[in-house]
Amino acid sequence: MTRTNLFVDVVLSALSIVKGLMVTLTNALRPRVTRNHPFQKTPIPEVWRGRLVHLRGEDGRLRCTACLACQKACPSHAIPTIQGDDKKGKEKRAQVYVWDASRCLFCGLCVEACPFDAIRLTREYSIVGEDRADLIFDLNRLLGPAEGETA
Amino acid sequence: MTTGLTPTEHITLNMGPQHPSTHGVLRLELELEGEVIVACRPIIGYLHRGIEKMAEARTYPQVLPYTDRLDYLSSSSNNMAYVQAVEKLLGLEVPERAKYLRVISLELNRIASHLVFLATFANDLGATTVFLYGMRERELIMDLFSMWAGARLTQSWIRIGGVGADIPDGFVDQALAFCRLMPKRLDEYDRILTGNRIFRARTEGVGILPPELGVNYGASGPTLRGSGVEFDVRRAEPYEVYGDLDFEVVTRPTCDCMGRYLVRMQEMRQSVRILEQCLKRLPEGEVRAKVPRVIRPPEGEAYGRVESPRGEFACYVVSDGSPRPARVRFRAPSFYHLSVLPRMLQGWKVGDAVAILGSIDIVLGEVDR
Amino acid sequence: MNASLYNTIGQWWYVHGLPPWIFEAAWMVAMAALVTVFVLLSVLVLVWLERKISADLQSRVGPNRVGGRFGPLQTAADALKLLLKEDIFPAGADRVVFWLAPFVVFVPSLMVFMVLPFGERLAVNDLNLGVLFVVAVSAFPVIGLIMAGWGSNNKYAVLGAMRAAAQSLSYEVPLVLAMVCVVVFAGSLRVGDIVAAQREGGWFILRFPLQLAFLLYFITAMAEVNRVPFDLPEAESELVAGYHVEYSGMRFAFFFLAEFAHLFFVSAFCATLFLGAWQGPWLPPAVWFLLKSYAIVILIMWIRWTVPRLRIDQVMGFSWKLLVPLGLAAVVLTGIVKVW
Amino acid sequence: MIGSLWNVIWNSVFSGSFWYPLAFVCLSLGVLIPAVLVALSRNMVHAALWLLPCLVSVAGLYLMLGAELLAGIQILVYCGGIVVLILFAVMLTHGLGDPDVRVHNQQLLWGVVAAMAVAGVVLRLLSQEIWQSGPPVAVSEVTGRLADALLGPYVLAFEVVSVILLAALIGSIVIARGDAAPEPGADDSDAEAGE
Repeated sequence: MTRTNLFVDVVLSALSIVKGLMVTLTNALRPRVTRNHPFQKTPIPEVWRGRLVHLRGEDGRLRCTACLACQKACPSHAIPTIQGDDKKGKEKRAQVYVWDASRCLFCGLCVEACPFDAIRLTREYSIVGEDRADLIFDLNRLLGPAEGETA
Repeated sequence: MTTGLTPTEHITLNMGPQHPSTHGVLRLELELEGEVIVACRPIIGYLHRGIEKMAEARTYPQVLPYTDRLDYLSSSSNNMAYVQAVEKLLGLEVPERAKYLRVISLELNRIASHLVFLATFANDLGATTVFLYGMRERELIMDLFSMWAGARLTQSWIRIGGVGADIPDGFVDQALAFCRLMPKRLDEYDRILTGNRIFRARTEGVGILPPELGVNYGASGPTLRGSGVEFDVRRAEPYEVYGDLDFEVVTRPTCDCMGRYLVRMQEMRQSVRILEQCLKRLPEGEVRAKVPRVIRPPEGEAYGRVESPRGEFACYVVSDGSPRPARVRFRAPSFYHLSVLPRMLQGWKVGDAVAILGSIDIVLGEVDR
Repeated sequence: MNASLYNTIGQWWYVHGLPPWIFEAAWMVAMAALVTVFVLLSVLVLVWLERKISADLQSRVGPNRVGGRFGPLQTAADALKLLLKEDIFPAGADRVVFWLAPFVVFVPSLMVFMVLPFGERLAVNDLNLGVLFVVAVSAFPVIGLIMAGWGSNNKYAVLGAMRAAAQSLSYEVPLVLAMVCVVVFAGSLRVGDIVAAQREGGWFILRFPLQLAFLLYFITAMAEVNRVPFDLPEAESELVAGYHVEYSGMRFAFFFLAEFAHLFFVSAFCATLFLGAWQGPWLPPAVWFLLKSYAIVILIMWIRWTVPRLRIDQVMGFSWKLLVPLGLAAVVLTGIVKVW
Repeated sequence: MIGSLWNVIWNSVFSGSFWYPLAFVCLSLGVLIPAVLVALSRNMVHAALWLLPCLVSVAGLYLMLGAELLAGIQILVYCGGIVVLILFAVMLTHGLGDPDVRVHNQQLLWGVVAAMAVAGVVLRLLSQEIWQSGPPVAVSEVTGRLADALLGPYVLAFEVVSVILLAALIGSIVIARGDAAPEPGADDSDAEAGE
């Protein structure tokens, strides 16, 4: 900046700041984008990868057959334990199933691996607990709605 | 002050690991003379999770979600680099539609990442309002990702063989609407920030990175292009459909913070251009190639490189024929930018340190891995 | 009204044969209490206003829960929180200096309110040398900032304190020069006279060379209250919080109070010097005065939430290379116009 | 006896005339005690901070003498300028901010002797002066007369002081420039001269 255009520079600087002020003003006149969280729910898309649920078939029984495909697919061992009952074949159903939300990456690989479409990640994103044990879900807490009901 | 007449005290200032402007958990040991930086030592490793080692104990598909956690601001490019390497090992051909969707995902992520850069850079320089604007526009991209992938940040949606799922109805329209909105918002940023005299005074001529120095230190991406070196992996070694797309590789010759900033701002416009082309040309078809349930690539090694928002992000995978990779190594651009940082900081003031650190746009997730 | 009240009560007191100095002392205490209450209430409003304005400019909502839809009690709740928080002395701090600093900052920022004219003869004490008093008292908080920075035994705080010292020294010069222009025009250092001079010949901002003085005053005032683009002493992204980085609870509240009190004062003083203080049609004088003051406050906030921050050497250079010469030119110009 | 003393006290309390001497004593102590502490403080920053009450008390004495302008200038220049600069210099200069640094030199004896000598001369001069109190002068008049005096009979002295300050200003810039680029500190030495 040479001496000769010092004045010009000062004027241009002031103008640039005024321009900025106009931008903030126009934004002040735009509608707000904030969502007023607990009172105003954010729409969560259907495909959201949130809490894991177990689906039930038309007969109301679990679809999961404890085939361990999800356990093998899980990259972070968030599904440490799966046990089925003793019945053989298609009648076999999960008896024990543990999902550790504190380890889960929510990558959806388990859902992809499941050959029976028995588990799903849901739109529920608020998975909180007062201690770590609260984040370990057993089958009772993983039960989703039966077929036909909405999630 | 700097003369021999009055010896001033050298202060060692620990900037970080808890500091508003270190963008994560970085510690910079600054040696100060008054406010002038005499020496700087970046200390890293606060976010080390051993992802490369963990990958050796995971199957090929299982590694993928971990790559999200490297450069968490643009998980797509991490996924892409890894997936590219694995697909090279497998010799897998990806359906055309998947390729386009991948580019859409990559470019959306690039804009999102550059918006975070803009936001934090402005915030570092004291323009808090632009921070909010950047985050506001980024939210639109997050909405797009969550309706497609069901996740905002760690999508892992570029999968081996294609993408996780096809885009839902309405995605194209919403994305096109975003493409129409974004240039207007970019003009707004230009008015409030780029043209602002104070902003220019803070960035022009500050934090010079000479092109040779940048190349020698392995810098890449906008950081290097801000120094006038025209190097972009998308152009140098086109992957997916980048070869067919019409876009410019933006460079700036000024080598300063302003140059790096402008490159990113222009790149966002280019990304919008790429997005529009992809959305309009999107072919019909499958989005995922047939991939065996257990992936056992033949013995060998492969190198996948992509242009992440930060620079050349690459992944080197060695296979020993088992379902688990023998070795996975990530080349994180931020790491190289961080290693050249001490050279760029010397002689500048604390306030500039913040600007320079912001202008190289590092993400500690990929530095520490 | 102020003066007549003083006379009425004073006469009553004297007639009843009580020592007049007790009345004087009681009057002083009462006025001090009045000023303090006014300032505290103003700060509550200002903080709320700042949050609302910043939210508006940033497409956000801002406080919207405590006390109703627009969150008017948010600052009161925050103040209560600050009062209840633990008072921490950092290890290795210079305890006495650390302890004293908030008061050294806070008290002068209250004292200056003494000369503000809220209406005709409605100032706590319209001193003969009101403008000089303001300038002199405003010089104190800097020392408090240095004490805070040095006493905290924290490098960020020391850096913030050094910046504060350098900055406020540099900006005091053009500030004083801008005030000198006004004083030359009014021909008096008394605030009441300055206001009276504006009644006769129109607001000072409308008189020829004083626009320059107004600009100077406005810019330096922003620097004096450490607002962006001059918020270097507490630049969050660089120095975390600058000189008050180690303060918590009550003591932090004092810095906070002082900052906003000072913000209100410079705006109100700007209104006094250039915008005709309490003068205006229809509305009561005090309302006019507050309206003008808040207009300036909002302008400062608007700028604050728009522009980035300068670097310390640029801040210094701006003052010494541009504002001081401009100030000198303004003084000379004012002198010429005045003599003609 | 006690009754009459009580009367005297009550009368002075009633009329408020005890305020003046009381204020004088307080302000004098306010000058003297911090001044001693400035000299005796082991910590440089504390010493500089003790200057503050000392200088403010001096301003208070000015006020008692009806010299409001001088009091204002005293606070503005000394408290707002000089003390800040001293603090600034202490914090910037190597090691001085450290409480462990020795701030006293070895020549205590000579220092005491010199102080005594100065005190002797001052006391002698003071005792020779015949003190008289004139009528209090209106403040605005004082300001105006000060201005007249500075631009009238004392204009030469005033200008000479200006030239000295200008020289100091230029000198400080020259020193500060040295071989490196000017820095914030350099600007501060200007501030002193500027005020």
